[in-house]
Amino acid sequence: MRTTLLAAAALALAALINPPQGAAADLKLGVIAPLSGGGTDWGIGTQRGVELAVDEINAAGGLRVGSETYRVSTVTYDDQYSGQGGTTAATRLIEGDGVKFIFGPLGSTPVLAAQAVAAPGKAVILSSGYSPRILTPQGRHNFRVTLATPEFAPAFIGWLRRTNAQAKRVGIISPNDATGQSVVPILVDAYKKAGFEVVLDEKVERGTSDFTPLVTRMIAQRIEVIELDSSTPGDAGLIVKQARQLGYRGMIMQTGGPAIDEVVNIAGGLAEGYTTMEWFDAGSPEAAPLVAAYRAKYGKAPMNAFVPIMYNAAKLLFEAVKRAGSTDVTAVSAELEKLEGHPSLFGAVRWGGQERYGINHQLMTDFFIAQVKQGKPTVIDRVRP
Amino acid sequence: MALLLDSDDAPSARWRPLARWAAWAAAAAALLAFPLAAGGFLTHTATLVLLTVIGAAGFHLILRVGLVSLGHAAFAGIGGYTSVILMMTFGLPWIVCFVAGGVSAAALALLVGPIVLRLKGVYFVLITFTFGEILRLIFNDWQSMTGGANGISHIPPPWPALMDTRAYYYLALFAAGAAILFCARLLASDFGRKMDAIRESESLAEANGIPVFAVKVIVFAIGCTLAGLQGSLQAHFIRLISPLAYSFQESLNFLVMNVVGGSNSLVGPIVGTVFLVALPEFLRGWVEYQFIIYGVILVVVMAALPGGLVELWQRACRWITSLSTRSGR
Amino acid sequence: MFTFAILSQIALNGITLSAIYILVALGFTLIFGVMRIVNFAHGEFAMLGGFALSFFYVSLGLHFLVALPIAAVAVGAFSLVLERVVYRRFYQREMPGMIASLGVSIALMYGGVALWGTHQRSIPSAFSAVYTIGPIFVTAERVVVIGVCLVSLALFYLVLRFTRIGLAMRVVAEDRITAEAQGIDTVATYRFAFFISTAMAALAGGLIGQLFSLSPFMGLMPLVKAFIVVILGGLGGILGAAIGGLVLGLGESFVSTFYGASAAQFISFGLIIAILLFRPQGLVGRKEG
Amino acid sequence: MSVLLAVQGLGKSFRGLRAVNDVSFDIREREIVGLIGPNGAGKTTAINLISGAIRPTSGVVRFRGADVTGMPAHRLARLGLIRTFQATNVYAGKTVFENVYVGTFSSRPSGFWPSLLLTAAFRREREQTRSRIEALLEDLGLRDLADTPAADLPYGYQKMLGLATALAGKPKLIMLDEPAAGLSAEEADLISVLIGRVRDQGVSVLVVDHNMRFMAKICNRMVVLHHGMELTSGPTADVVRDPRVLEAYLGTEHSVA
Repeated sequence: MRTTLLAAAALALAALINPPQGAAADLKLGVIAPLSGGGTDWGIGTQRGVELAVDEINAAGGLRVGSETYRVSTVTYDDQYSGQGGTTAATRLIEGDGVKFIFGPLGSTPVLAAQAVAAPGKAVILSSGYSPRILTPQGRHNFRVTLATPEFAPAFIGWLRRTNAQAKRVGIISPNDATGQSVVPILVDAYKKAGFEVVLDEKVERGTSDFTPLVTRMIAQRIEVIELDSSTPGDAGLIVKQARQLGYRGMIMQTGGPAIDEVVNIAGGLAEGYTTMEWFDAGSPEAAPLVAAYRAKYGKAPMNAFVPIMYNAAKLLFEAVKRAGSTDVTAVSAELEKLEGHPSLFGAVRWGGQERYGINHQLMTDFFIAQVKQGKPTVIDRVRP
Repeated sequence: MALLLDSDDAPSARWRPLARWAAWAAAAAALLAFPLAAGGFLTHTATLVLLTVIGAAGFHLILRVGLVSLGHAAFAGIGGYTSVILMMTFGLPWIVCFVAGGVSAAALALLVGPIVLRLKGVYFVLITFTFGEILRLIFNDWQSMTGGANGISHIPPPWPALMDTRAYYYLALFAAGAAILFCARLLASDFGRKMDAIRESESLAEANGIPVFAVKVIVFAIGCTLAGLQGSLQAHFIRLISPLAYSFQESLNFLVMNVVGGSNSLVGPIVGTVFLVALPEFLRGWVEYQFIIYGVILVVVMAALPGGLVELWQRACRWITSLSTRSGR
Repeated sequence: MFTFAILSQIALNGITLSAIYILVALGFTLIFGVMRIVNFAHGEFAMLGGFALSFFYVSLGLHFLVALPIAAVAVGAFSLVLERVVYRRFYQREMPGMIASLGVSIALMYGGVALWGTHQRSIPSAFSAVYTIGPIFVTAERVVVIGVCLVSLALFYLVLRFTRIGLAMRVVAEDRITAEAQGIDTVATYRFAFFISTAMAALAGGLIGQLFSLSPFMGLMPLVKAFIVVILGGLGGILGAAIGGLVLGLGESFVSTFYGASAAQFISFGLIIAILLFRPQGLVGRKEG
Repeated sequence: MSVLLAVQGLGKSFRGLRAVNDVSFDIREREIVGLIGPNGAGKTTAINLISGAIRPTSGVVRFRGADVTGMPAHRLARLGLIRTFQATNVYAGKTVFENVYVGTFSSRPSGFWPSLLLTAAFRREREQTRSRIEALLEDLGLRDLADTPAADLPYGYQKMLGLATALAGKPKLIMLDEPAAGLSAEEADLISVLIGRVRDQGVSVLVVDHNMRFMAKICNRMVVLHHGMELTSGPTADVVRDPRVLEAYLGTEHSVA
């Protein structure tokens, strides 16, 4: 009986062999994003951003490459925000679906895992994790399409220095996860360079919901700036609410995000003055067509920052494929590098990162400083890293 | 093979030896030929299944003395981290690291086992849960050694040829086969009978001269060793190790595999693992309902099918036999 | 750091937490004591309580103090369906019951995801006032939380001590066989105990939603706390749950304020292991058998 | 007849409550000794203390001349002291044959590897064990039920099987905790005959039971416990006529009613 069961199991698996790959005129793009668990909203944003760009190019008749016109489609897999999930999803896209271009993942661990699968040269990966290890001189096909902490922290904290000349004592609250652990040293460094003193640096386990002990501690240490780093939107909202309830009067900053809508939702009136960065100003005139397309396709669901970021990344990729005249991974990577100055949703393309990572694969974009004013998120400044 | 699985009560008497050998040969051939027929992704998945089976079999052994360890995944973590750190920091050859992965898990189990095994039932579940979480916190917070929450990436394969998924499949197949044969032999031996006696009644087993505590410690150590070996093989396959993969949810997965497959025989965890990995494939497009279905399956199995899918199969066989004898008349 | 102001603030925070922990743990320990089931889905009933409160309070616009008990009763009533379909099959069978309740937990959690999505949401503050008593900040929210917990604990005690069904629950928990022999309707007793247990969890869930936030995954926290409380206090005891809850709430508040959240976590886990090994009956419990 | 088991000053207290207090008695070879007393007198506790299930707070237990006080039950079983329980005496999921097979472990070499590797010596030894089990089952009239799961047996047969399992361990002394409880008079008689035969084969027996008729028939001597203390002991005929014994039993009967 054991034997028959084993044989049956093996046959069942064999029966799952993937269907034949699509016709030549079909270009499949891969998306890896968290679609279950905590990061789901960001994952859906990533997926939708790519889909909007794909709809747009298909509506225009498809992607012309050399003599051929491709119809573009997407395949999305859930990475559950984990390393193993990243490996499985990337293997599946590359080996199973024959995908050569991948958008996401957006957590540091799954990005590193997906890059390991794609090496050497099996796919271009346009990801958005915060870890500094995502960009290396060897990773010729890895690009980061969001600003990460090393890029925006100095500029954001510089802005804080300019606008708050007296503040000195900083307390950092960060999640004790992959992102928090990689980012905090960078933040501490940036605060020190700007002349602040980092008095407390607290790591919080996932699932914590009572932050009053931490905040009590911050108040007792006469902290003037509470920095929320990469705390999830929900946690950020709770910390803001509990801090204000305990009579904290200083600044609350989040060098990371985006979370402002959730913070207002959770903390209500107590969110006043919470300051964070936005990758994108959805109220600007350039954003209007994208917002309209989003509303048309997805209705009233909130549009988070990953939608414009990944929409923009997909459009950059299409341009590079067009210029390369092929879907060859190496050729497309080379053309992506040469897009410097090309107009995009975020202004003219700027690649950076040479000094920090040894490779110019970091997409540099201006970002916005947003603050809750009279209960509403308001963009108050624009900063260039 | 027949010799390896020798046991007094094997229901195999019905089978003609030839047919039995043929079935074994067919199964072996199917498993060996699998990567040739299947694509890269399926081979990748099959490799993961084979590796998971090793840990699930370890969990099964512990379950067979009536204990549920929610720290099982953490022991896989011990094996994985030990192996990876020895290889990447100290440059030791893989086979040494692999053995060290198993030995470290065994050593920790022998250290902790005599303490935690003083507890039974629900209390054992709680203490292993707590112990597993402490290990996970250590993996997460000891950044200089374990790379913290980011873990360690770019782990080299055991040797360069195993960079290829198909090659790794055969390593996994060999390892899983060896582990399963070992467990099958163990359970069929006198030691296995002692384990079963303990699960049925500890005090009676003790009165019948079975050193209950010692048997439990040994079983716990063997089960954890298998977890450690799985952890090592898996880390070098995924080429990335991070604490998230060793949380108590992963231990729960081992439990679900055993319960769904069947907790009364070694076939259970094998079937359960295949089922749990294959299920999402059948539920594609239902991703958001997948876990709801898991939960319902768990309840249904516990309520109506305590022997798991294996029991379902046995019942089906019996039903077919009864049908054919009836129609034969 | 160890000033009077801070210590009293910590005590206040700790008591709020304790109140919630006790509410959760009492129901958890009641189900174990009466039916011998470790209910892994206990936290999910708290989660359902949070969303039910959100429905009655936010969507229907009922007064908070009206919506809260209605939500708890609604969840309790819903749980009776699960009691009938699932739990009843597993009474007095510890291991199978635990695994089945795990299934219920997973199904409810992801049922919540399918219905409400994964993002954290909040229940707007019903009481936004903040009082300052000397150097301490007291929010009306927390006063209400403590008040609701005290009232429901008192009710629970009265029911258990002075009603027929309360007596029945105590007798069944003590010795089921004798209880049956003496003609106690165990099925009705189980059903009532189950209802009380899940309703208390739902109440706690509502308070957690008000104080903190709501999400389908929020059930894990109350479950883990319930575990710790009953280990501290001994599984199956009422007084134990109260003392365990106080120790955990105050201890957590104190340690994480002075030594950080990670330290609090390590210490509470270490404490559990020590207690399980040296006093498995809990700090106040009696030895079994 | 030499002394097989010597119990001296045995005592156990739970949280200051003395369940067993200063109990002493001997069991000689080929002797059936009854341990009697009203409910709560500490009979089962005494068996638990002697068999190593719980550790005594005071006193000494000597078995075959060696001090075995507090020795774990499985080691005592290997020395030849095997007990049965009031309730669970069979492995419900195993067949009759398998139950008895488990019983043989305490009388066989316990090596881990020979069985795992199925050495020739192990197989030979197992073959002998198998014949021995078949003979035992034959002897007890359980032969035809060898492949029946223990859970499917009628209650009387389960009691019998428990006894068979204990005997398979080749005990020198067997301690039976209420072997006749819940049996019909006819079944009890069967068990008493069996116990007699066991004694005739050279095994000593310590029996605990409420059924005085049953006890009086089989026991050579009796030890009476009351409130954890030894009330009296002596030949069966003397003990059953002792007015203190009668009073102890009746006293509790009244308090129960």
